[in-house]
Amino acid sequence: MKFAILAFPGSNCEMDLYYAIQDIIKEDVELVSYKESSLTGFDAVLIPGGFSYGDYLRSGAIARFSPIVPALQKFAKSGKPVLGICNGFQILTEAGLLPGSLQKNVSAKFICKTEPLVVNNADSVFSSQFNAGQVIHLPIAHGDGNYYCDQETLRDLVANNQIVFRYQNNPNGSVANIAGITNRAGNVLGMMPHPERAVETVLGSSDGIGIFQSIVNNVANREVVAHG
Amino acid sequence: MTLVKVYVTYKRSILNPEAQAVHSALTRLGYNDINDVKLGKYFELTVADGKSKADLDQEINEICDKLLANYNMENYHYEIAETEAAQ
Amino acid sequence: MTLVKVYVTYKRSILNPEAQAVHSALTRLGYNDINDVKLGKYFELTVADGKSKADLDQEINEICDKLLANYNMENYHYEIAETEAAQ
Amino acid sequence: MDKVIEQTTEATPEQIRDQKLYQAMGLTDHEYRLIKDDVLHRLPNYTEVGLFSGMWSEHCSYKNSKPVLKKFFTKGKHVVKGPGEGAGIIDIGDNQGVVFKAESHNHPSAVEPFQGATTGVGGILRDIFSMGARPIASLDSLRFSEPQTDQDKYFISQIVAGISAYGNCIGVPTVGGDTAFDDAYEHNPLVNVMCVGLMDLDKIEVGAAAGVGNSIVYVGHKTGRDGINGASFASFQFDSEHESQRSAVQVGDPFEEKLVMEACLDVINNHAKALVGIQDMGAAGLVSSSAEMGSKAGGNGMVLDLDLVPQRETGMSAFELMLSESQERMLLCVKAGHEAEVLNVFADHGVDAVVIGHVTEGHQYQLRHHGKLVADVPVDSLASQAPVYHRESAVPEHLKNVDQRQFSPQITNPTETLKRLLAQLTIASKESIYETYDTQVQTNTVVAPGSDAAVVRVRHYDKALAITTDVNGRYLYLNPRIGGQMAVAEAARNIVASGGVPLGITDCLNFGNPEKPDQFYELDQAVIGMSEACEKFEAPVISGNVSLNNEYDNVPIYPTPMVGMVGLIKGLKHVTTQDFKQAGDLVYILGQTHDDFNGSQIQKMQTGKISGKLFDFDLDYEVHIQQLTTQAIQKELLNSAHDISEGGLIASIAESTFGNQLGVDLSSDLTVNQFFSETQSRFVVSVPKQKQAEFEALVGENATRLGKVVDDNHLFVQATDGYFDIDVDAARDIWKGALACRLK
Ligand SMILES: Nc1ncnc2c1ncn2[C@@H]1O[C@H](COP(=O)(O)OP(=O)(O)O)[C@@H](O)[C@H]1O
Ligand SMILES: [Mg+2]
Repeated sequence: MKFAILAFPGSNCEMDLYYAIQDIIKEDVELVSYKESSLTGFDAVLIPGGFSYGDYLRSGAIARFSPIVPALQKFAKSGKPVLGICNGFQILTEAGLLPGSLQKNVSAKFICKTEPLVVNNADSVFSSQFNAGQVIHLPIAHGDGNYYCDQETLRDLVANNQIVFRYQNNPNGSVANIAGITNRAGNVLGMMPHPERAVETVLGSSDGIGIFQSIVNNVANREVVAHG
Repeated sequence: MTLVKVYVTYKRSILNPEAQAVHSALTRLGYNDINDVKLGKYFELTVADGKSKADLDQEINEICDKLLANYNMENYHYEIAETEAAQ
Repeated sequence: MTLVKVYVTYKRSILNPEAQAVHSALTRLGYNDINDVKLGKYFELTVADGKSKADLDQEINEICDKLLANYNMENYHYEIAETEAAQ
Repeated sequence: MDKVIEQTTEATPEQIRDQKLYQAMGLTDHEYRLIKDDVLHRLPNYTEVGLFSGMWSEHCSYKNSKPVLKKFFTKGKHVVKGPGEGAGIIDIGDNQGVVFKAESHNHPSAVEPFQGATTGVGGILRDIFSMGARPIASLDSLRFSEPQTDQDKYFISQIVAGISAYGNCIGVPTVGGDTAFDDAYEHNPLVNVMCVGLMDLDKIEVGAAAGVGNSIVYVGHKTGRDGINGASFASFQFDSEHESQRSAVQVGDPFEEKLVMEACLDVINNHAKALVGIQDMGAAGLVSSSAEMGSKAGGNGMVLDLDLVPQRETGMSAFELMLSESQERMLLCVKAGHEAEVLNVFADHGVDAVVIGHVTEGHQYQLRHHGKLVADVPVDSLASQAPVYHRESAVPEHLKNVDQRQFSPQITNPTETLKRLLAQLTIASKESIYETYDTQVQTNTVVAPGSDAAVVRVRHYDKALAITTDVNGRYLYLNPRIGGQMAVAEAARNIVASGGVPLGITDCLNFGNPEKPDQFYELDQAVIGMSEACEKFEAPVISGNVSLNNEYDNVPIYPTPMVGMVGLIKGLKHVTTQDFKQAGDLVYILGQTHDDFNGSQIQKMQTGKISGKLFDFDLDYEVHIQQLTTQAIQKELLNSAHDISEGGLIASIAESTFGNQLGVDLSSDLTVNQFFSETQSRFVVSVPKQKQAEFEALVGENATRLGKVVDDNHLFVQATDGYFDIDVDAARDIWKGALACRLK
């Protein structure tokens, strides 16, 4: 299968993702510039962390007007997996592909450390490698990771099992300890923690592999279904 | 030139950590009569002349909806000053 | 309660990357008639009643000088609304 | 010679001479006379005086420190580029070079902490990528007074926030640093930043502008009136009367820097044939970068048309354009005919780039503005021919008639004293600072802050870099030469404890006023001491930075030459951390312990100051102990290693228990007091039981077994005249909470 990694001006985790997919997951992967307008030929799209457009105004607010975004919206609509990590999550909410928004951490400071997460939904395209209730460890590194949505939206998220990861010790003030959510269809995931930073034990954790591997397995299954 | 002043503020239900930080700093500094602090953004847009009022209103609303404010969390309002105001 | 609206803006010679980013985003979006964007902070302070106008002025100026505005880089001005204004 | 036409709005050359206006720009009478009589043989105009004031400032010319810097040990078989370029380079094999340099931003940060810190980080990053290297790690070395007031706390939090904002945004991990608190830094905090880059050795770039007809290209942010003449400002001292000496604040824009960095690396890597030279615009902005590039090339001149310089503000004068320190700008020399190729690369990255001049025949540095020639000076007179001063040196009063005896701590309850020690801000965990830094972006950070040196692996190779910053100003205050040796030794000890072998150092020489003989003495002696140590460790100085005039109301800071050291770890399996790893491991102290208390944390804690003659230090013994440690690590005999520095043996033992919730049960023939001694040349190590014989055979008499690691989460240490007895959790809470609590 083939992953696309979108790169916006100011993205800074695109190469980390690239190496994670190429060296550890060992699948095809290509960087796709924000200037492009097509995502044909890709099976999954990853939106990396960083500070697109400096995160000026609001995180992700400016990036979502990039030429690639209409193609991303089309890709998401087609049901193929889209994973936005950190700034990628922020871009997805600003682009309206995920509900809610991410505001400043309650501490009003940037936080970088490894956090325990509970896998709340182990049936998603992104988490099928895990068991429900399993605790995994992933690094966070963000200033605006405090997930907010109104009560109604939260009820929907719960009812549709859209909350994939929750923090065990909420580090940033997110409602309902949310660390990662999908859209209603389940094929778009936004998460603040960085799985690509946790794919080698030498760097502290390899729990992130499960997320990428889940995508790979689900894409493979889809193909079997499609061709079978 | 027309000067448009846009105010973007958080919705009432949103706890804004930065405003809270300012509020508690003020309290620590001894300003105990400050009961509440809200913090928002203040834009001054200088717009070329030549648009009707209705067109300008439409443009500003569009700009706010699309970019300047996030409708999940923020409200906005604006004022149009006839001439370019001095700073 | 008295509502005080404080506007903090960058001094003329100070670079404001955030305002620049907003300006170029607007241009990219096709709003070519926006000639300039300034971006500052907008505070609403709710102050307990009971101070004279002069005392209130002094307090607000103090707060701005100490905390809300950075006198190396920013200017501020404020308005005092008599009653608590609705948002 | 072309006629030099004066600017009407500015002071005339005669006014400058008669009213000595050059003094306000930082030039002395002597320097003005040099310019007038020896260099130009006429009166310099306003713009020209400005050029000289910027270029002849200490910051750009090193006029006071050059003779001292000559004393540094700079050679080594792996040195590819030593001091002189943007940054130095060391060969680490596989056609790879490690590039590093440090920079001080003390004065800008004192005026405007957040922006002072951001622009410090931005500046050092440009030094690294202008060499053709990709920045892979940053470190920050901070010195503050003990925070008392809200103002102090705000100041510290703003510095940290500035470093965090810039580094996190641009995507370079801040992997380490050091932070110490002492009232010696009350009016003069130190903000030093170091950056490390990695490059292919066949892609080295130099900051030279050669070849008549080649173009000078301006890249990055537009020029505004920010930090006009900041270089000479940085070289001024502060005092209470001149506190308002403030030029327009420079604002850092990490987003722009990220674009500029990616674009420059693209040009360097993919358009090498088009590029002649590249340099960042740092102190003294456009004049410094262009004149240095011109002078370095040798044999040519340069003409710049200032009307072509991108400008953020209107009506800027030539003086302002040349001396502005607007950030995120670079200067390139591009081969004639290749301009479009290079400009296209920048356009593609969304970065402004324009041709503003070219290399000329002859040796003149000429500026045109509004169609007129506004400056015309020999290019070398600005750069390589700046004056050099050999300052007078005299032993400071405080080093005369010092008490020769060592301080003796008064300890009745060792555990209580340990608790107090762990809460001293200089000893306490710096987690509340470094958890606001992205320490992991680029996914190479093997050891993040919290151990000794940081460790960053070299992707796709079985090797890593160990990186640290260190210096204890207290030791230098008591003895600048020995203290200078110790600063380098401590840095090396951190590298070695992490599994590395020192490659080289960079430095920031933070000192007082060089025109005062007693303060110059400290600078001179410190450099001699550092150099002696560098030679012993075979760790040459490859780059550095000087920050003088760190004094307030005539009181200087402690002499504080920050040492930034990089070491090589050959094989990731040798990466070692300070945390004890498993119960049953044997705990040893490597190196001898003496009654060494003058200048120590315990002396400061118990008496409120430091005093007396600094204790002795033997560099050869230090090297010996470090080599033994390296051998033990390379033979895979150690499960942990932690150097002993501030706070002494007991602090190191306690810190080693914190990471993995393990305790220790130890006893020793040292006194309780000696557990707080700061004798150099020591490590706390833990050795798996089955390696005991091999380890003891290797180290012999040099190590003493203290006991073992236990899993009951309790620290117990028996000394000859008392014992330490505390729950590891309780000790760790004190140590972890102290700084966050004091900054609240
Ligand atoms: N300002 C800082 N920024 C980043 N890391 C820091 C800072 N200050 C201290 N640290 C980290 O905290 C740990 C302990 O620092 P320090 O006490 O200086 O160690 P040592 O005494 O062994 O040199 C190190 O990992 C160091 O990198
Ligand atoms: Mg150490």
